[in-house]
Amino acid sequence: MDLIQFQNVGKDYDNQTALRDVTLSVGKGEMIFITGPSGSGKTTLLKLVYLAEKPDRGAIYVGDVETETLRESQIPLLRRTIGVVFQDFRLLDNRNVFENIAIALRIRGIAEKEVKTKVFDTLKMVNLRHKADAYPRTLSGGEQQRVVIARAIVADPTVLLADEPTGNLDPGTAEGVMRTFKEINARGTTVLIATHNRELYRNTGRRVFTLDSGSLVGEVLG
Amino acid sequence: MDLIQFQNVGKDYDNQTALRDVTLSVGKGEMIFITGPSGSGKTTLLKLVYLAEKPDRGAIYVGDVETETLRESQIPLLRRTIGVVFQDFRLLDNRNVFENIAIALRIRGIAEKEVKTKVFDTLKMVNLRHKADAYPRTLSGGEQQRVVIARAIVADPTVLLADEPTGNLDPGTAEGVMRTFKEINARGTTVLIATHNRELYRNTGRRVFTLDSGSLVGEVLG
Amino acid sequence: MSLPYSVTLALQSLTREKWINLISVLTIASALLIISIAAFVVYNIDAATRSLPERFSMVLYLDDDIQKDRIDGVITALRRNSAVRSLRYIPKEEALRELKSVLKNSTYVFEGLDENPLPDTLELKLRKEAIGPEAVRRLSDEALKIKGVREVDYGEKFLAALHSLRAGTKTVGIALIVILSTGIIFVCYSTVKILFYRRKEEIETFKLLGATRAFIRAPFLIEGGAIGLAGGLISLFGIFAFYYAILLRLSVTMPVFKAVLFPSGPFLLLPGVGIFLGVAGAAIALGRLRY
Amino acid sequence: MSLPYSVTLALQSLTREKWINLISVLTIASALLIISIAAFVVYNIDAATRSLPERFSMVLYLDDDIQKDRIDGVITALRRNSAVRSLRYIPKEEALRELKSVLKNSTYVFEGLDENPLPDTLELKLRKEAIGPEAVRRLSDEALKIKGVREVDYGEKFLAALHSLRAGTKTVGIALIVILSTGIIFVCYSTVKILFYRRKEEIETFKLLGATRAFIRAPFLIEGGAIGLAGGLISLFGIFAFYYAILLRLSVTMPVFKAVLFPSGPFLLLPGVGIFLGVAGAAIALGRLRY
Ligand SMILES: Nc1ncnc2c1ncn2[C@@H]1O[C@H](COP(=O)(O)OP(=O)(O)OP(=O)(O)O)[C@@H](O)[C@H]1O
Ligand SMILES: Nc1ncnc2c1ncn2[C@@H]1O[C@H](COP(=O)(O)OP(=O)(O)OP(=O)(O)O)[C@@H](O)[C@H]1O
Ligand SMILES: [Mg+2]
Ligand SMILES: [Mg+2]
Repeated sequence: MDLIQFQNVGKDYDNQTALRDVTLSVGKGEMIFITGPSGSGKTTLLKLVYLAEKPDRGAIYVGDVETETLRESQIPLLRRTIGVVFQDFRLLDNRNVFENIAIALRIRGIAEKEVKTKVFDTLKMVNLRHKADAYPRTLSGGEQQRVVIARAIVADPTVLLADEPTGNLDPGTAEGVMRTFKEINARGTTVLIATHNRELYRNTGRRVFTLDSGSLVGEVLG
Repeated sequence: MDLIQFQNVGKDYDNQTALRDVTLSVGKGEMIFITGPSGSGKTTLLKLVYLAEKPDRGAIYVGDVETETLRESQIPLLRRTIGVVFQDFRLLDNRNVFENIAIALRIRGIAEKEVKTKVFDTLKMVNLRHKADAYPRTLSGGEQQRVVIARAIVADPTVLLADEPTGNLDPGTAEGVMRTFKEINARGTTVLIATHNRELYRNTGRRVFTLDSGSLVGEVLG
Repeated sequence: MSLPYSVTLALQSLTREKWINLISVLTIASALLIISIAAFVVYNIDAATRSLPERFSMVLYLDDDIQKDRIDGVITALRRNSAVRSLRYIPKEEALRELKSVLKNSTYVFEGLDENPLPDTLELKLRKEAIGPEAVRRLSDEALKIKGVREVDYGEKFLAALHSLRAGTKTVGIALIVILSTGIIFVCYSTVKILFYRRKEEIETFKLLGATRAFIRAPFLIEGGAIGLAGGLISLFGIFAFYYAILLRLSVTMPVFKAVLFPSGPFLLLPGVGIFLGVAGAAIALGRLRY
Repeated sequence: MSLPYSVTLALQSLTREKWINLISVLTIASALLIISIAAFVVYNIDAATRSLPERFSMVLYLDDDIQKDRIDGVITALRRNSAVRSLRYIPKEEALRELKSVLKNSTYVFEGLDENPLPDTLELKLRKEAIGPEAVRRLSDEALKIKGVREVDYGEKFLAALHSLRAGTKTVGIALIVILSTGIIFVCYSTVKILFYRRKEEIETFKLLGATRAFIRAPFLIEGGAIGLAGGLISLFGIFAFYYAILLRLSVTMPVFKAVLFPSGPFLLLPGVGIFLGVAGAAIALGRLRY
């Protein structure tokens, strides 16, 4: 069964068409990559999945629901099944690393004790256990990016959307992150990764979609 | 003659040593790369050059002056000779792309007419002429990064510091940016690039410094 | 949404942004203090002028040759009138004594007199409700119709002036309080608005992470309430300080201030008003959260 | 730094952040309006009570059998006293006429009189500076020492009460204005501070790009001045509206308000005060720019 389906989806911004007639579907438990030049619509595509934007044309299904038919009060519930690595990080400057990650669990109403263990476990996975008390502004670019990754995966989401998750990471660290994603995927999470980094999908055997100026121009196996 | 010199430079943050005993020098007109894992001190090293941070140990020379001896009122003058591609972009959200780039010229007191031509020429170099009126928030990650690059080079700086300048760029666009940097370098600008992207320095024949945990652990030719 | 956690969030935010929260607290405190003092001043001007008409009296001169039982008749007739609060009969002998005491520096005026030239008089005090230029004139007309009453005397002009002064003070006072309150509520609102404006990003991120409206709102409302409460308490302290430190001290050297009334009851509501302002301000500033 | 460009920057910022600038403008406007109205009210209370002592007069009763030249002597002696502003001689015939008109409802008091029992009197008006309980008593004592003056009469108690009322009103009025101003300046300051707090990032970026202090400061100061000017103009409009729309309209039905003084001069300074507040607020909010 397909978890995410795009049917002839189009999306316009004020004076710009960001997506044109995109049809694709991602199966439950699959891991796919989206690539394409700067400004081709990768981020927009992911935003449509977590409902940060609405499509202008076509239909999008996440799970069984058509996102357009969703009532406002149900949007938070849908979003709680999704973990997002935002391209622009969206870290809360006034909270330390621990709190930035914990917030994802607290929003889901998880008990305080569990919060602690989960957050520290995830911090260990991204090698940032020693930065738990640091504030985002005092972190290096790559450290910030790993905090965002930790926040996205800490709540064991059904879907993981990672937007350029290794843009600020050295090849070694990037490899570690990809290993983590694969583990998560192996445990059943559907993973969508938007990236320009060919190393990430080279020899993975996963489907790689290529966007160009908003159109889906190719689907190959990495 | 060396334009930038680090002599046994050390830098501590509150509870973290970011640089340890770094000694290096970059000649006038040279182009060098700084690499190393996430959190190894690349950004800190660049910050010391444009005086966003002060060294705790050792001495730094930019041009003929020791940065520590500079009076506060001279700092702006030094900074105007430097163009910086900030890792965290530092775009002004309430100004459009044109203004974000023009500000670098206006700070230097350049006449309005010249501002226009220079900004548009630079926008063309990074392929963003059509986004002149857009606001940073409405740009894709790679587009934002190119605006930052344009702002750094628009005023023909003596020194160009680029911190992870291609983290959000696809390989093709990244190659274009590197070509631009090389052209600028060929015209006499000293260029320092901090990056984890091996493609950037592979086969360039330029010096590549490697940092690890704040120490300079290697100097090779790319 | 766990309630305790929203309290934690509110507390975190309160302690994290000390400076900006202090500004809000002090803004609300000064706002409430200013309104309180304005209300206090208007209340006192009103109270001070309210007691003036109580001293107002109407004097009825009776016929020269009036009989004892006729006098009783007049008194009974007047007592029946609902506007009359109290009534004093002043025989002419007493009236003369009073006049002499009033003109005490000129008692020689009366030196040549061998007979009392004054008439018997009745002094009426009126009910507060009845003291208006119209009502008083009506009463005067009625009194003149009673047999035995020769003349009625009351300070028409004084009464009219006093009346319009009181009405005017009240009008201007209320206008002032309304202007003050509008200005101040606006300032409160804008402070809170700016406070939340800064957190637009944070709210947006919360939403994208899957937070419900209640989860986002609760800490803000708690925070607003806490800020309002603190502001209210400070203004309460301020108004008491104003009374005890300034007015009471003044009244030692300037006895006029002994007459100042300090209705502490309403002021005790200030913390409550503060909480209301804070919570309402936060709710309005947050606005309708859209997904 | 090119001045025109800093103006451009200021204008951009003013138009770009309309909402938040509007808040600042209106905050400063309400602040100035509140202070103006408070000052206006205190000024009027002061003015209204100031004229009371001017009506105050002291009455000197002269000896019964006094001679014309003796009277002139008394007058000359009094004129020499610096506290005396004006002086009126009232022959006993006129005094009787006056007394009769005062007691107009009781003229029969005088029916039996065949000789005028009143003495000649002198009525003194005093200089404003001299009207204090102490000064008046001193003058009274001096007057009594002059040959031909039998008695001096003045409202001792009234004068003392009036004096302490005036002093008290002034003290409370000034205390109120000080409290108001402190509160309001604080609110202004915090509004501006929050306004710039939001731009910390922008200032930081400007610095990193090589901007001088003057380049960064100029637009902020211009912007602060423009906001302050707008606030001052609105408050000026507001105070005139308050006077013409409320007070003048009230005075049609309530003549007391005809007596209200509206000193438009000082209020015309409001725009200037606004500019000062705005620029000073911006300068303080920016603080010392460190590199
Ligand atoms: N302002 C600061 N306060 C405290 N620690 C800081 C601060 N800035 C940087 N650090 C720490 O100093 C170390 C070096 O940071 P730096 O930003 O120089 O790394 P980097 O090499 O640029 O890493 P990246 O490739 O991830 O950008 C990191 O561990 C970081 O957490
Ligand atoms: N909010 C917006 N308003 C207007 N235009 C937008 C907005 N967001 C994105 N765009 C435009 O839509 C196009 C696609 O943007 P998108 O962010 O999806 O690109 P992308 O593939 O993620 O690029 P990158 O690799 O640079 O991140 C871009 O040209 C961008 O300028
Ligand atoms: Mg993108
Ligand atoms: Mg870095």
